[in-house]
Amino acid sequence: MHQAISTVNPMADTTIEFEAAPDVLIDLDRSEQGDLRTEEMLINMGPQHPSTHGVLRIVLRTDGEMVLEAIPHIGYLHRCAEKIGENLPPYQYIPYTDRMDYLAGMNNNQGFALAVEKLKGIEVPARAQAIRVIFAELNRIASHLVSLGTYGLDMGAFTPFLYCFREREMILDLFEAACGARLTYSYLTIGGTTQDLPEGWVERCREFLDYFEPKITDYNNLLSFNHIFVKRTGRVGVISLEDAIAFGLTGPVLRASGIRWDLRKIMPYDGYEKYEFDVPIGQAGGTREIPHGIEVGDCWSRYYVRVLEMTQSIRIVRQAMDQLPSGDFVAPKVKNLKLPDDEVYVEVENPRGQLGFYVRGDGSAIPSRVKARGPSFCNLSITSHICRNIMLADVPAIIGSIDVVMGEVDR
Amino acid sequence: MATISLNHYLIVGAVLFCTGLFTMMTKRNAIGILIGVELVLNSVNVNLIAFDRYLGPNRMDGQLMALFVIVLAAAEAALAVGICINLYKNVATVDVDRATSLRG
Amino acid sequence: MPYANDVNNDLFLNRMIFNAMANSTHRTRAEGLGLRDAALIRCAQTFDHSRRLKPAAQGRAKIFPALDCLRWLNPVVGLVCLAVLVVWGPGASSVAAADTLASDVAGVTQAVPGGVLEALLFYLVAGTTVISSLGVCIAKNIVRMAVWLFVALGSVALLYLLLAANFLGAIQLLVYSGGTLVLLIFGIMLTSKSPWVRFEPHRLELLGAAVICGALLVGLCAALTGTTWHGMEEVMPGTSVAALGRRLLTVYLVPFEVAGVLLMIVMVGAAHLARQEK
Amino acid sequence: MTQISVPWQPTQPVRYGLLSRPIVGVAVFIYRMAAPFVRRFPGPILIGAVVGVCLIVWLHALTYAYVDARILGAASVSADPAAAISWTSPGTWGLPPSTVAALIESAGGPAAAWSSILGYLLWPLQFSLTRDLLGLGGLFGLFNLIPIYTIWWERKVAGRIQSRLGPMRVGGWHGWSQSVADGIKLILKEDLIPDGADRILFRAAPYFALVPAGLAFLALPFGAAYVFRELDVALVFILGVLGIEVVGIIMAGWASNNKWSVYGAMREACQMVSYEIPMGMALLIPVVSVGSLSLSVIGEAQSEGWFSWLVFSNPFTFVAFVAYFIASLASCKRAPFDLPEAESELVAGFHTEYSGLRWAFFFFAEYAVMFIVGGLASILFLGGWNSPFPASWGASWSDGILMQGLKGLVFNGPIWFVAKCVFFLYVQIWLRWTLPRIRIDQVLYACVQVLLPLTMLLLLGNTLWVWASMSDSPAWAGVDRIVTYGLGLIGLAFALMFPAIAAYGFYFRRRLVGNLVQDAMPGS
Repeated sequence: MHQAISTVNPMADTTIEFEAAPDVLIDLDRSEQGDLRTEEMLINMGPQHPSTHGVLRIVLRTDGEMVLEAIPHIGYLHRCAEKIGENLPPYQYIPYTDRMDYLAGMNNNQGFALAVEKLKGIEVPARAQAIRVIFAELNRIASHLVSLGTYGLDMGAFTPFLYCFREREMILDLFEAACGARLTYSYLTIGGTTQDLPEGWVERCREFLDYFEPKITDYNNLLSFNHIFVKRTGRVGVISLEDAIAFGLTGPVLRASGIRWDLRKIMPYDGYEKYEFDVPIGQAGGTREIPHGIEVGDCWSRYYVRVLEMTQSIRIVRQAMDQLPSGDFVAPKVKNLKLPDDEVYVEVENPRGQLGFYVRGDGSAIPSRVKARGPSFCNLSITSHICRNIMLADVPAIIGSIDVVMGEVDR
Repeated sequence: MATISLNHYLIVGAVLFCTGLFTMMTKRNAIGILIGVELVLNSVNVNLIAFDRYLGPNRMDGQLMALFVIVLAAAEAALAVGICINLYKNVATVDVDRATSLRG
Repeated sequence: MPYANDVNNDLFLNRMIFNAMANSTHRTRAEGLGLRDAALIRCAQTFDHSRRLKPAAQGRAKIFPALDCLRWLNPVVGLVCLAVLVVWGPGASSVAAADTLASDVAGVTQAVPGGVLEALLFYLVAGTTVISSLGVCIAKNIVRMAVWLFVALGSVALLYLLLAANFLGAIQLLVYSGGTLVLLIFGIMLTSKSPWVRFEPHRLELLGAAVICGALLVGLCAALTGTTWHGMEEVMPGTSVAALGRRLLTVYLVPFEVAGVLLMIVMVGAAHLARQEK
Repeated sequence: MTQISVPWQPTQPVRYGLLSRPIVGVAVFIYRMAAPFVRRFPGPILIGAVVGVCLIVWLHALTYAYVDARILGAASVSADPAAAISWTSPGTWGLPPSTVAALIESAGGPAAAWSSILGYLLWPLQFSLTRDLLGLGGLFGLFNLIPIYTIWWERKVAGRIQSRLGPMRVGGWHGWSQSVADGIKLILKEDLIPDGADRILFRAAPYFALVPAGLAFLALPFGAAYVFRELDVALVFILGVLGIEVVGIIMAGWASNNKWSVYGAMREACQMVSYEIPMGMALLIPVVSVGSLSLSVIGEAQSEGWFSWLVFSNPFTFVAFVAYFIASLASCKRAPFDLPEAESELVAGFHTEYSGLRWAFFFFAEYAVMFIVGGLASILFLGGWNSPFPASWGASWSDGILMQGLKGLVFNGPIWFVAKCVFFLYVQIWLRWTLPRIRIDQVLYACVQVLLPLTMLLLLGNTLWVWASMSDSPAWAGVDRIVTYGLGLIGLAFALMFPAIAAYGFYFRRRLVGNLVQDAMPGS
């Protein structure tokens, strides 16, 4: 079962040795002998529970306040999203991608559109690419805002939630101005976008960014550097880099474990190579920026990577708006709706990690196979590995810091 | 009947004592026995304070004794609960009849 | 990518059975159940989503529909009853003041203690004490026992107030009801396997205990009523806390210090007993 | 037609009886009558109601004292205020009206001319029974009003903190009757008991939590002459009564037959038992300074204005105040110590299975206890019902009864006590909507390893300080004076900080929230 795999970290250019993920089904009995033999309880956390972010169900085996193990159960929101993709032409499937990760619809649209464009060889105009980047990054901010707010909620701080949602509403206003929808946009479509930016949108967006940038400092003062919050999330649910790679974690959860792995840098798409931005990673505490009691890969690091990513997203949006080229917002429509007899797999950097779409055409207009690789699903897989011998109150902290969207996990 | 005398309080104390004794005799749960002990201690306290009120003018001896009894009862309960938890840890029950490992 | 979390229910069931076997052999043996039975019970407990809910007022509402809306009166009644007890309980301690006032106006006013009201209060409180202590020894469920004990302790505190020992009454509430009892309940929660654990004593045991205790009670009451207490007629005024404290720190200084040392020892001992074995 | 199987039995809807409709009807009628006025004159009504209630109770109390002094002829009443601070002296059945009139006449003064009328007017007030029933009625009303309006206020404050408005609709003016409407809703809601619950304990538990909170009001003085029952051990009584509230919560958690509820109950038991000790230790510090367990005496000992308040007495009391406040947050399970009902961990903790009125009882208890711990803090540390002004401004027993009423209202009456309690309520609400929740091991760490040793040291230090002050050394008296004034000035700076911050926030609100918020706010 245990095999040594070595991989090369392309950014740091170092070799990391790690073992494959330990099979959680093997070591069944982890209760330590000689413990205070109080009643062990099996307790259902979810599917209806305030802090399981939807319909995740976790069965906890607890001994008093200690959680001995946690087994996630999924599938309560399964809607056959992939099977539907095998019965619809790609243009009609775009709205279904919105409903997978419903907090980051733009990024999902983008991923599927890129896959189909690659399959059909469509060239996307430069303006459409820039608009896509703007909306993907704005949606990343919106999604991180939800994550931040609900994470505060999980920790018992109610107020940051409403602040985050106030700002998110403004982003949704911008989205609504552009495409008319506030949650399921279907705006980024195959070949570009469904419509051009409305007049004055860029100015409104700039105004918003000017307003929003100092707000991040507010969140930091209110929540991130709050002593109680740091105590609650620091050194809790530490994911080592080896584990993170072995479990296939991606996105902020992976970067918090200390590796600069971001598809926007490594395999740029939609012209991300044109913009300057940093990839924040988790850092150990004790420095001027990071408070004491923080380890690489703990809940606080995951949370804070998201905060830092919002700043980077603002940078990208500003650059993209500065360099916004004129021209078409969508590639000219192709007459031939048939998909070639070929297969593609395209991954993009979602707010939660790498979202991959595998599309195989068979010569008809309808793909014969659509498969999504959801970052939430893969990130969730580490839950039972790190939720061992922790306090009950740490379970919401860990689940919240992994930031799953059950719509994408269950699909 | 309209005047409440010392005997009224003493009878209440006696009832408390006997019910406490009954509880100690019949319950096999260690904590149940502890509850019986608490009842008995309370009966003693009622007696002490009644004597203090009716018999010991301005001496407060009864009240102070009762105060010490309360302190000791709290200490005893803390210790006994600790012992019960230990018993549960070792023999997985708080049934006192099963804690026989020290029997010769 | 490991599909580790994609555990289906069959696997989960097996796993739970295994868990039950591994963790709870002592429990199953004690309950006389097979391992698989125990595991299935635990599974049923875990998967019991459909916990049925019943309206509490349903049965009653059919008979007395008008009564149902009077539910809001319950706290009023409870609060007033308890308030009455507490209000006139400490009132007895101010007998001295009332007595001087009464003598000033030529004995027209009448102090409450010694009167009908005090007798009424005494019978109320003593009745509660007796009923709740009987409840303790009759109750089979250990949690019910603790609740009855709580009522008994509270009514004993009221008895203290009636006896003009205000400080002792308050201490009884603070230490006994608030501290010791919570400790007991804590012990119950830590040691009982389920809220409904019962250890049934034998019938003969019950009978024997009842006979012994009944005989003792009768004997005690006979002895009490037969005794002449000296100084029985005079009712002393309530003592002040300051006097109590002064006496505690002068005459009773040595016992006071010894009690302090004892508490220290008990604290260390209890911590030692309950500590986690490493 | 296929039969759809449901896992629960279909239940008949509960039909509410003959009486509930009139009750709701009367409530709605009163509401309709009151709403337009409240909408039109909200401010004056609010201020007038508070002042009026305070004036009424204060005059009530003074009248009792007057009756006792004049009619029952107890000379000690007028000589020693501390001896007469109970506004009911128990154990009196009263005199006939003719005797009362004769006594008033013999006492002389302007009242003699009205002796026959006054005799009949004052006659009912001599009954301890009458006084107690009046007092109980008043306290019961207070006990209802405090939670209702604290909940409304909490929602308003939470709204403002979170850049929203809070309740705005019900009743018109800032949703003033939102909590009343919620109360009516909760009374009419279906009362569910889970199938496997211990029905008796489940139904009894809310009362075990509610009644102690109500009992604590019996011994809580609102003013020098306004305490329902003057107890010489009032502090221990209130602490003990608050301590038994936990039993109700444990019962609720245990009887619900829900694992989350059991968790809540366990946490509550753990937290309460451990935090009662530092709380009691911190409360012993002012007791040592004053030398009494009676709250009235402790309050009266701080009547000399700002610098006589016990919190500024010495450095130990200053820190003890903070320690007490933290421990009191834990003991009334407010954030950041709200673990027993932590909604993100234990669905709703011990009241997961409760609904309707029983659920409301827990909240009544919680908010009443918030008021009581705030009241204890203000009596024991912050001068109770005394204003920060010098004592000479306040009411003295040599003044006439009306003057006493007026001065007592403005300078050292219940209005100051209520204002201080409201301040503490506000701080508790403010903390709740600002701080995250801490973990149970951190809760216990903070108690056992920080607060407990700290309060022990403070108790020792304060005792030594008091002991040193008992010697008549002028040097020490100077040190004492300097320390007191220094701490008083620090406290003054803190006290002025609040309005300063509020003013800053008010004047720079546009800049603070940013340029976009203005358009997004409703009503703009």
